Amino acid sequence: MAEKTYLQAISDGLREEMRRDKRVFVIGEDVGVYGGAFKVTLGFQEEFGAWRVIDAPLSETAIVGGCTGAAIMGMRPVAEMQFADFISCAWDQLVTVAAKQRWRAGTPVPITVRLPSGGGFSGGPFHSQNPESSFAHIPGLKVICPATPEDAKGLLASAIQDPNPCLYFEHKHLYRRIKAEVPDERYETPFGKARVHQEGDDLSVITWGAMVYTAEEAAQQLDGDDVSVEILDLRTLIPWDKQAVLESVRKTSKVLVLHEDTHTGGFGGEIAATIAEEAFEDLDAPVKRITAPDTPVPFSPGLEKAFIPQVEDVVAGLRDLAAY
Amino acid sequence: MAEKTYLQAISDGLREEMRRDKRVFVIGEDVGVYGGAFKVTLGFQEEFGAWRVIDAPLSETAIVGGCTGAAIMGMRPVAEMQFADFISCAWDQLVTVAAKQRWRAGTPVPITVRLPSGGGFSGGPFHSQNPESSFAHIPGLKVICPATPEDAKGLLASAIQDPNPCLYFEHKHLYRRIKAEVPDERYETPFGKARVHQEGDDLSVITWGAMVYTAEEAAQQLDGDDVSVEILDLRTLIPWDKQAVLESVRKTSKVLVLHEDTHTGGFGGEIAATIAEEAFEDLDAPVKRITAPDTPVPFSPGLEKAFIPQVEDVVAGLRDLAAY
Amino acid sequence: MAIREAEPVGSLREVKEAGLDREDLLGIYRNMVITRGIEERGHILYKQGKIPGSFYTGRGNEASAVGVATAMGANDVGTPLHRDMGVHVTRGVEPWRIFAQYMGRSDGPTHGRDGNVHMADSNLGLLAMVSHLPAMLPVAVGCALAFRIREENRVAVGWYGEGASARGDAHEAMNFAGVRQLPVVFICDNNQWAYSTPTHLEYACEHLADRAQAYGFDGVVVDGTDVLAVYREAKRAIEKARTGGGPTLIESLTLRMEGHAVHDDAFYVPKEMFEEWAKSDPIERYRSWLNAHADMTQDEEDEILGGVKRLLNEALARAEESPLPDAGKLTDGVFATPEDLDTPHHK
Amino acid sequence: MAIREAEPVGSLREVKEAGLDREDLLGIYRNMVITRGIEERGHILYKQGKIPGSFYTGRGNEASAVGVATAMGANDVGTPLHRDMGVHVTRGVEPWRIFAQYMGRSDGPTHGRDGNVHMADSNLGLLAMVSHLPAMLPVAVGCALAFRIREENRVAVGWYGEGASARGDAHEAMNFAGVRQLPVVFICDNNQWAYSTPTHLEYACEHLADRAQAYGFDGVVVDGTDVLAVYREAKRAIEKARTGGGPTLIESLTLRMEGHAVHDDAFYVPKEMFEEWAKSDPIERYRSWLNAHADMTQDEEDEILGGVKRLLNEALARAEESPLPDAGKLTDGVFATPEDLDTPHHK
Ligand SMILES: Cc1ncc(C[n+]2csc(CCOP(=O)(O)OP(=O)(O)O)c2C)c(N)n1
Ligand SMILES: Cc1ncc(C[n+]2csc(CCOP(=O)(O)OP(=O)(O)O)c2C)c(N)n1
Ligand SMILES: [Mg+2]
Ligand SMILES: [Mg+2]
Repeated sequence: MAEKTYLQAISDGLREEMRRDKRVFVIGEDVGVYGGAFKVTLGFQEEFGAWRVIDAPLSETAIVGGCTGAAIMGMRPVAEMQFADFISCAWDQLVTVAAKQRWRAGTPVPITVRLPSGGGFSGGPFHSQNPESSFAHIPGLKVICPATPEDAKGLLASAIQDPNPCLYFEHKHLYRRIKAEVPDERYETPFGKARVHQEGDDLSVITWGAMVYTAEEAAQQLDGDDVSVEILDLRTLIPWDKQAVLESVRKTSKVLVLHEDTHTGGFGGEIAATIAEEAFEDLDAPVKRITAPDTPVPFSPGLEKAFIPQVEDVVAGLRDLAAY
Repeated sequence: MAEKTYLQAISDGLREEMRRDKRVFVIGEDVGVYGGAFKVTLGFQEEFGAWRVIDAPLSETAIVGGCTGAAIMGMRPVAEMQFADFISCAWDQLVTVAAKQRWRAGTPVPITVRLPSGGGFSGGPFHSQNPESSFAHIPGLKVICPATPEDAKGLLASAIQDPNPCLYFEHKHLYRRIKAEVPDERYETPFGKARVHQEGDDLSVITWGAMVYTAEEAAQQLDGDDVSVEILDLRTLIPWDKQAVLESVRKTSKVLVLHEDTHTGGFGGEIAATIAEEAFEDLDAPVKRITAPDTPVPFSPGLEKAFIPQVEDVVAGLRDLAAY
Repeated sequence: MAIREAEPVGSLREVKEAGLDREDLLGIYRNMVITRGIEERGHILYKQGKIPGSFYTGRGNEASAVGVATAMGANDVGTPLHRDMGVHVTRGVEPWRIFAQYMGRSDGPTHGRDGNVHMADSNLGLLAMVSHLPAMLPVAVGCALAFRIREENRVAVGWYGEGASARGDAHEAMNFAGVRQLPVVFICDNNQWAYSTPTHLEYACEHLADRAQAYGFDGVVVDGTDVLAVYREAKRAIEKARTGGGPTLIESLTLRMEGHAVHDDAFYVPKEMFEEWAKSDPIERYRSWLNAHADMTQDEEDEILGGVKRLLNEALARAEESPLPDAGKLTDGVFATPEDLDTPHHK
Repeated sequence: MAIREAEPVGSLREVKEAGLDREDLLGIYRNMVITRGIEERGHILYKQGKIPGSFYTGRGNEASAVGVATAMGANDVGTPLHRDMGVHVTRGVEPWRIFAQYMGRSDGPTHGRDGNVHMADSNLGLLAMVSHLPAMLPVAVGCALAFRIREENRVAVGWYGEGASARGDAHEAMNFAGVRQLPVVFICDNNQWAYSTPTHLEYACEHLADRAQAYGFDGVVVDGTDVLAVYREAKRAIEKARTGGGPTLIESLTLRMEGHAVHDDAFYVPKEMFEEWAKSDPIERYRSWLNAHADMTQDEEDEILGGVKRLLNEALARAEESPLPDAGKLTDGVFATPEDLDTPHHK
């Protein structure tokens, strides 16, 4: 075990997959000599050559469509979007071709798309988005949102080996800020299994990605309140671990769904609706959602702070719930 | 007042807007000489000329992006997608440019995109989709889903005059099947006001588009059960009439959310979650959702029937609710 | 980087040079006849109400589709479209499965999940098209990328229509293929109409093959009603790609001889245009050529036509026996399992 | 439809023919100096920690941006990008508002909602860029479409980089513009790098201007460090478009003289390349020309430089006084109201 940043865990995990499986290749803008905008693939081209670490033209559709073709021919492509925001330029390839090909035509499309996502550094409306909810609505796509270095590595290995199109959202705000022990050996972290980030009895927070840490800080601030908060990190949205969520709700009877993406139509709605439908009788309070408001992501730091759910917002939400 | 099909109401409404407002023009594939795949613009090019009824190349991005530019220059473009499914090819223009331009840069983008959507005629995975939920999640876009000929005309007029990007989903299964009185004069049907399709006291169905009629038939089959069903037709998803929904729930205490789009991450989740959060104490039963399953839309009639919510599915759902 | 207008094929010798013996020539004829036969029968099925949804044919495009498919190697792959039934036929998809596909039965390649020519047998090296045009071009380029990475001598063939040439996917695919000189051949089926839209509203250069220059590879325009010329050009391009020569764009000129789909009477196509192109019906044209240059006898022809008739009769009967898909399995297979990877490509 | 490589501008006479008098010439110089000054000061602000997020400059592109903007008419519109600060300056955006934008203050054109050059003053005929490249090209074409429908004598100018040329949006925009011969001019700022990616990994034709042929209009390559040559070519193209002659694609060749953004030291750019291009620094080059051909005196030059210095000092001070945006208003204006349509265009 070694302590690694979230970023290093992704980078090491990817390198390991490339070493053990010749079918894996990386393609994206500036992933070669430059090592990618966030340096995840730094040194990869030297090790694996220019045909396994491919500098693509500025062509998200060609990148994702190209990965789809290569995957159908037996490769295990890993595409890097320079920022998750730019995946909008490959939306059609993902929802029309990759997502539906297995179901329609029996052809699996084992691709992984790495998506540096999330805000917190004044990236503005086009370098800060969390578009996971949009994809979670499309049958046939898997949606992965690791929060810890350990999961970042294990979920990436699973994504690459999974026979389906996997959207791997790596949160930029965690890249260098989050550091933790990561097993040295190779392992795969299974999809659809939530992680109990912190156990508790009185309130449940269901969340993923960077918000796991916001929830943790908020829970710490409630220490004096004599309420114990359970934090469930979903880890993957598709599939999502409904069982674990319902179990936590059954235990605490009060639940907060928290995400960094915008409110209306965000995946929090799906979770809250499912809880309301399937754990109705276990609830002692309305299912609360805390999310970003329905605006683009703002640039100016004060605005961005008002946009991204903050520790104090979560504290207030938890107190409301506790008092209900 | 004259009886018109849903299709005729759209066509007449559009022609009327073009007659009264020189800024309105139509652009799309085969909208000119051919009059559009569904003949909505039949005869328009003769009346308005080739520069107000523009046959576009097979270029959804150029169509939507072009409309955005023209709108910023003061026009009121109405784009036709040949099928709603193909809007995936203009996703980026809508979510990146049109949706965010007003908030970011103060520039309104008054465009209307007409989207023949929905299944029921073996159109298969690419000619039957209901992609409204995907857009409802993007701040800055309005989402319109008329169910009646009267609303089809009035909501189209509102969309064209609205200073925002409006996605106007016209359900193909209603085109010629639904006929009703439509006022002769021009009128605008406001956004964000649900329509009580049928009043009732015991159960609420919240729905839109073609499912309004499925709900109606289901309610009729419950006549012998001595339960009265209220059917709320949302008419627009963004903005959606939360007030009307909460009022109906307050009255009936039992609610079914019904849509033709797929389940996970569908807009029904947003509605159900909101009800669960804001009308928690008024509920006597879990908020039930009936939707398509999480698959692409199948081609073969028997499969399609299993995919699109049927009257008997809704009947069963309502009976479950009533019995809760 | 020259745009070439390909000569018609004149002689048997020329064809032999391009690698076809007499048996191949008769096989091509048979495949063209089967192709048209499937679509004609499909049309009847449609009128009988046995085909749900809409119905498309590729009448006029038989030479183009069969010609290209004949030039492909066994391990090459392709992404044919809605006018390219001849590709499926030539690669060996059994006609009864196509009828089953048309009728939404469980023995169609998509098992009733998709309709029309939205299908492919991946074991025969074909990838099922999506409606969104030309979204399969980047995918074809991706296949070529895999071949290039693995240094295999295989080629990918990607089809698109002249209408679909306007979309960004065509550009991104060709640009990337050109930059990396990938083993891919682009076939533009230019049938002069995109639904009701004529070419001058779709593009403003003379030939779409001209665009190859913009991407750094060769372009060629070929008469798409001349199956042997199509074959020859496709063969050249495919072998060039196979030997590291990079992509080629082949523009195959035809006329769509029917409406866009069965509901469309093509009123917008000038009558004279149909009359003119009817004179070079691909099957008739090739039949004459076979008579003149390959001494195809009446007996041989009868045998082919009779054989095709029997084949299609049997195919229809067998397809009608194919069960409707089980609605209980609707939600199966949205996601692939590791076992699904048990295909020739994923070994 | 010829691709032309534009000659450099030699003489004052030539420039007069292109419509510039001596005052204009000095104004161009001033605008170029302001442009660079804004970005240099921005860089300092960034190092001081006063600019959140990232920071981009267009060093090396001042001639290209100012040259094109100078050729535009008052009623023309444009969609400049992240290397085109000179366009904003030339169209008259006050520098203090740009500094306010950089610092996320409420007096920036986007009021702190967006950063960097993601801004525009629509009253000056500019449309705010989005990051997604080159998504503003179809929008520029749409502006031209509006002008064509209303039969106005206005022209739209759309910018993109040579890297962004690979994306489908560029293709769809140009194809549509060519088919309809719309009054739009495409400016390709070819600065030879897309972030770290060199041109041969972005496209495989010789000049991107060659692609104009594929779309049925003219292309021209111009030395983007020669402000007068850029001006002359832009003027020709804009007036051609204005008079119904259709689009032109101008490829303006420069070198991006700094990293992609402030965090990037451009280690991947060969040193010699920087050295070579430093010799034709657009501002230096133009200053020499003004000295040689327009007899710019030292006094005149000092006045310009001094004036710019004062302007920017004041601008900085004023920008720093601009308040931070009110977080309470974050959710305002996601949707436009009818009052928002009270703009010159929506009358
Ligand atoms: C992206 C997209 N937009 C619209 C359509 C609807 N559509 C189906 S075929 C067609 C015309 C295609 O023309 P072309 O590419 O020339 O092919 P052809 O049908 O003539 O063979 C259109 C517009 C589509 N399939 N895909
Ligand atoms: C669609 C899209 N993908 C990726 C990016 C990230 N990105 C920002 S600038 C850039 C390079 C652009 O190169 P070029 O078009 O040559 O413009 P330059 O920056 O050199 O002026 C990239 C890849 C983007 N802005 N848009
Ligand atoms: Mg065609
Ligand atoms: Mg560049």
